[in-house]
Amino acid sequence: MLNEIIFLLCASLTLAGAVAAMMLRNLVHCALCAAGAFAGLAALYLQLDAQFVGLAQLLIYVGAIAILIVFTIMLTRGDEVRPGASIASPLWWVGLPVGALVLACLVGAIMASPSLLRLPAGAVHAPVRKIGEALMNRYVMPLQAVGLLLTAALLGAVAIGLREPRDAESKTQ
Amino acid sequence: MTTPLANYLIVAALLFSVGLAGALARRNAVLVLIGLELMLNAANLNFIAFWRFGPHAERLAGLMFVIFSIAVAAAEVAVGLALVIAVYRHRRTAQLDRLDSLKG
Amino acid sequence: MSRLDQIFVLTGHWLAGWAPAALRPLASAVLAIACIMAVFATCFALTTLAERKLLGRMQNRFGPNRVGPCGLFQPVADGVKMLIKEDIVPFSADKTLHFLAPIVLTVPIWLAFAVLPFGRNMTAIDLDGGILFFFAIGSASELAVFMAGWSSQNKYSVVGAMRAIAQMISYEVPLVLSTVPVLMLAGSLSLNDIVAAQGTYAFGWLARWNVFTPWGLAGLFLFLIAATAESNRSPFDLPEGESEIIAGYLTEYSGFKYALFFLGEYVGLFAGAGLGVTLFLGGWHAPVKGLEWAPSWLWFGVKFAALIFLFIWARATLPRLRLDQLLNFAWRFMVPLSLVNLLVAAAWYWTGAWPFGGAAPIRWVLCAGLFIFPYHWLGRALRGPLPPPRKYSYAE
Amino acid sequence: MESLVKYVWIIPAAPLLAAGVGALLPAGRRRLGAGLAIGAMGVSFLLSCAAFFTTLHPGRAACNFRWFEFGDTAVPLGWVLDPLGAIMLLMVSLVSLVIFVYSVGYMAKDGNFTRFFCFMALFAAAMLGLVIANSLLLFFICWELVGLASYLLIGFWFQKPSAAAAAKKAFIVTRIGDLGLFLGMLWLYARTGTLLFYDGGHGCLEQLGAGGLAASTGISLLIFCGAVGKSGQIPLHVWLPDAMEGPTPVSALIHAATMVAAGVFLIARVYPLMSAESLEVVTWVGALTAVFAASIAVAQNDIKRILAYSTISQLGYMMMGLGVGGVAVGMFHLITHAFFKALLFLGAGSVIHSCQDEQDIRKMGGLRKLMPLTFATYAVGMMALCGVPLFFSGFWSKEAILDAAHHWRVSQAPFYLGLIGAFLTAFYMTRQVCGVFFGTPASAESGHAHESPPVMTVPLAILACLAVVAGFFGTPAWPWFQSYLEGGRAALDLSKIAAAHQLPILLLSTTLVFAAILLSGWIYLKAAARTSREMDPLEAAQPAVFACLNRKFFIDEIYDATVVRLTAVFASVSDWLDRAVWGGLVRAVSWLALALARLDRAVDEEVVNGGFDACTETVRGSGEWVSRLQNGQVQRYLRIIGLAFCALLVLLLWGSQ
Repeated sequence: MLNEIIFLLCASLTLAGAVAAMMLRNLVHCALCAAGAFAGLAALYLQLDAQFVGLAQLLIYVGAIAILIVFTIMLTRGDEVRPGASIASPLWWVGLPVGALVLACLVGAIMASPSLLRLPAGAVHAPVRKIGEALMNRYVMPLQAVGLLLTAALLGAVAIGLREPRDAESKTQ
Repeated sequence: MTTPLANYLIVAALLFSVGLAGALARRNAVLVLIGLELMLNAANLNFIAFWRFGPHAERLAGLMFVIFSIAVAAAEVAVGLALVIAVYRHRRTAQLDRLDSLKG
Repeated sequence: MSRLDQIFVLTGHWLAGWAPAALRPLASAVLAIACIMAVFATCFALTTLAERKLLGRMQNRFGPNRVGPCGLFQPVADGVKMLIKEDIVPFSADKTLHFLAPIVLTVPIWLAFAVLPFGRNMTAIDLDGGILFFFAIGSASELAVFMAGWSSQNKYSVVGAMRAIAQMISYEVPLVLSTVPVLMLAGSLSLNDIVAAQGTYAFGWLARWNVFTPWGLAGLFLFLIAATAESNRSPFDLPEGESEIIAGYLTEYSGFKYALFFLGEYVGLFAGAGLGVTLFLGGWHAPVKGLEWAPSWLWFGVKFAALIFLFIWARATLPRLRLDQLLNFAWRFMVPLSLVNLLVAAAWYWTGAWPFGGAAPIRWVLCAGLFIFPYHWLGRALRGPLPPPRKYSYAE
Repeated sequence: MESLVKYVWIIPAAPLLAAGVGALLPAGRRRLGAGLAIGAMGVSFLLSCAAFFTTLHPGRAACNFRWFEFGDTAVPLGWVLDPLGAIMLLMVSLVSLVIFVYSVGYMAKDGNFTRFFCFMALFAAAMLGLVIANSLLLFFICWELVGLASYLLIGFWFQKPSAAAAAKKAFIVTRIGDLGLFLGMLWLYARTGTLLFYDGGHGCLEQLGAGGLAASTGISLLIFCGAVGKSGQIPLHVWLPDAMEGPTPVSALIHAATMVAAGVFLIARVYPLMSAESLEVVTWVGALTAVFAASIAVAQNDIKRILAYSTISQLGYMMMGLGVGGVAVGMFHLITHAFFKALLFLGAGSVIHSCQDEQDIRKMGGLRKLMPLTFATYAVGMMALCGVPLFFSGFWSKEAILDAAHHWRVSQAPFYLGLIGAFLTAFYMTRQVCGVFFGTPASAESGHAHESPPVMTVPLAILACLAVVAGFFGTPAWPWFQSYLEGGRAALDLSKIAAAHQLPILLLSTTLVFAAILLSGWIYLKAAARTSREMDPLEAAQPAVFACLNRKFFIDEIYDATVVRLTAVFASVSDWLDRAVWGGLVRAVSWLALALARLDRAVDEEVVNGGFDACTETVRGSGEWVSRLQNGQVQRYLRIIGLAFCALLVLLLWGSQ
């Protein structure tokens, strides 16, 4: 009973945050609502006994990605709401049916799935130590690859974000 | 509300659809990116749910997938947002429908 | 276990015993929350007073000494003043966010105390990934700062918020990295385990606190610097630098909301100090053998107070940094140095397996050297070339 | 010996490396260039000494390796260390080293000093490689490298047209002989299946034990062609006097240590291949060359040309020695000749150097007092060449040849030819010495001559010592050299000199030599006061003969009139054939091809291009249509992906049922 109430709370927080993030006019509000959705997801993970992942989700999505998004919005002047300007893309009315269609397909697939009858397999314990051991043994190659990827992404982001010197010169003239 | 697993899966499906619809309907590149993130998170929620309700929870496969997925998403967002900023610097706009030139 | 040591634990059990059996976990949780909030709110009040008095002493003047004996009721007076002030919300402000920001800032910071062990058996939630929880919760404060600054729709506020976020993001990296050696050597993310790992004695008398190792000492200082920056305290208080941007993201706040921000700032500092005590100073353990008779929470409190004093002292001593200096310091000095510290810890762990006698001094010198040389080089690189001699064009 | 043989390759490799590095040096690095070459040569010399001492114990060691293979055929190369090679190594490296040092003084004022030492080092490297070669193929490679280096060095002063022509002549003439060598090599390979000399019983020289080679006369004569070209035997001797156009150290190197010795060494190396018939040919060619060149030398006036003809003549002696007496006899004369001929050339260089590049002996004179050291060493070389008895090496080596010729069963004629040659040799050398060193200076240049610097005279002194000492290793009383080459042990036995069959020949040749010296001295000392415009006494006596000799029996003119003319005629006939017949044929073919091409073009443009154009139009049209999908609106892509996802899901879930 308690579990279900918590689930309902978290799920509605997540979905409400997501819907608001996609619908609000002000981009900053959107980003903050998205952060709320991410936090709700983290709560869902925690409720699913995935403590490490939940905390990591909180740390990365709320602590880093949301902040990055906010920064980008500020840098691209997305926070200035121009009255009368459309926030939707030109063919936005096509997007909604596509989303609805995908939802219908997904729900249909979920409902048709035989795995729905599964029940939670008792108490699942995933201590950090076990996750660490798995990362260092079985998943060590993906871990290295992810490290490399993150380094590359860091360098790439810096390289893209750097102002080109030629650009800067033409600005000063 | 049929079974617990279905609840999570349907929440994930809803999240995915909302993300997709938003990514399709909004003009701003940053918001499209947020929509993509929501879709990614929906997938992550699926992984966690299947891990929790799966028969081999002690193998941690679903958890691991999500951990790597989060790391990859962080990289993706960093690069994606850097691209948005770079494009904005060039074109003075982050509206996707105005960024349809296929030549630099 | 002496009664005195466990007095809070036993009292808590006794009090929760009054509740019906079904609600007993909830009752003990509420009790813990109430205790923590009460204790640290009091701490907050006392610290503001202590800080002002200490600052006064250090600046060769008296601190507040008008209200009550020795000015002891000054915080009460301040609190009353704050509460009865008019709550002004700017006309163009984003009302919702302006309202939410102090809440979003304060709540997670209080949550962070949930995993700190204040004494033997005195942890509200013994989380498996306690330190991860601590940092995950703490990351919400950046969003809160942004909300506060942006919702005020004031240029100074936005600039202050952006400064604060840049600073907090930058210093979060060395903050986390400086804790990694501890986790690595303790082999756990749980703060209880980390404290337990520091509970034995070397040479039969000296506690094995992490601070008594080269990497621990370096790590403590890295941690303290990063924690100071995280909590936007002097000398890293540019986001609120009143001579430049009025009060930064706090400019448009007044009354109770301002008090909440003020509270959040101090409580965040307490959380940082508590984590520092736990990670590096042995938590609630006594420093030398033979002092265990004193209750564990008292040891925690003493160390905690010492760290708070250190923060106040730094505030009184050091001048404010410039923004570029601040960021350079984070990325070009703190981050590399904390990575080096990781290596030093690895070396310490590795040399711990040396079988021969007399290895301990060699180990110490080796690890200290491993840290000191990069420290020297990075420091010199950070300083850069000296500026040219100043030219006075009109003075002569 | 087994341990050392692995490192023998360093002996040629060191100067080769020096040459390679020297080629890259800027022209200004004179000291470095010379030091590099001399240092490398010193290394080679020391290693050669080591190699020589290991061969004092009789034996032979070869080191072969596979160079490359095509199909089933592997081409092995290798090097060998045996007494024959070791003594050559010692001689070549020593003489080269001395000449290198001498060159530092002689070439001091030349602008291309560095390049000179680079070429010299290459020359020495090629010769050393040739000496250690254990494969006729490697031998041939080095042989050609020697030819190349000689071409470069003879034409070193290529600004002079005569030098360029001489270099070309040397290259082409020796190439005629090389053709024979190459054919012989191929024939040998066809017969024996290997070009290795020694290969543990399978080498081409070792297969002869079982009955000999059927075609060895043909093969050996072809190989001898190469030796004729390289060693300047009749009729391919014409390049050698012209090679005097190079700097004098080059002449010394060519005439003493390296190039011309290569031919003699080749015959010595493949001696087991030589049949009795071909040895007869070798003998006759050698004997004729000896007399022929000596007689020309009598009437020459250029100090270096006289020496050049003397070299040809002495090479004839060596060939004769190989033919009548075997390897030891010929090689002994080769070694002794190397020392005193190097000495004579370097001495002549010293003279030329101090007389401002004057080479005509008629314009010299009286240098005995001005250049005492040069005179003394030159006199030693001259007496060694003449064969003055007992104390000079040339005497002993020439005696060995004459003795062997006397006992030749086929004919006594070579013996008498040899005697005539000895007489002529003594005569022209005395004539030269009288003209250069005695009398009074005949020109201003020779009057102001001065002694050369020590860097030139010290090598002269070293060579003079060697020219004396080398002879004692092969006297009849102590035939160490012969036994060394044949793997025996020599004993000192003074009585052998006085043995009945030796003594008359000894006395006869001694008498002839002294008679020639006295006669020549009498003629030319009397005429030493003459000026350069006066005629030679011999010319006054026999103008026709002298002119004939002076013009080298008109050999060059004969070649010009016959071979060269014939070649020119043949070339013009070929030219006409080429233009008229083949050219016409080719033009006809080209017309045909052009017509076909026109036809092809028509087909191409109308049929193929038309078809392709239609195809590409279609492709482009469809491409344009498809590209409308990709318009840069990323959200459109996402939309399509979403729809495709739905379709896939539907297909996967319900399509299979």
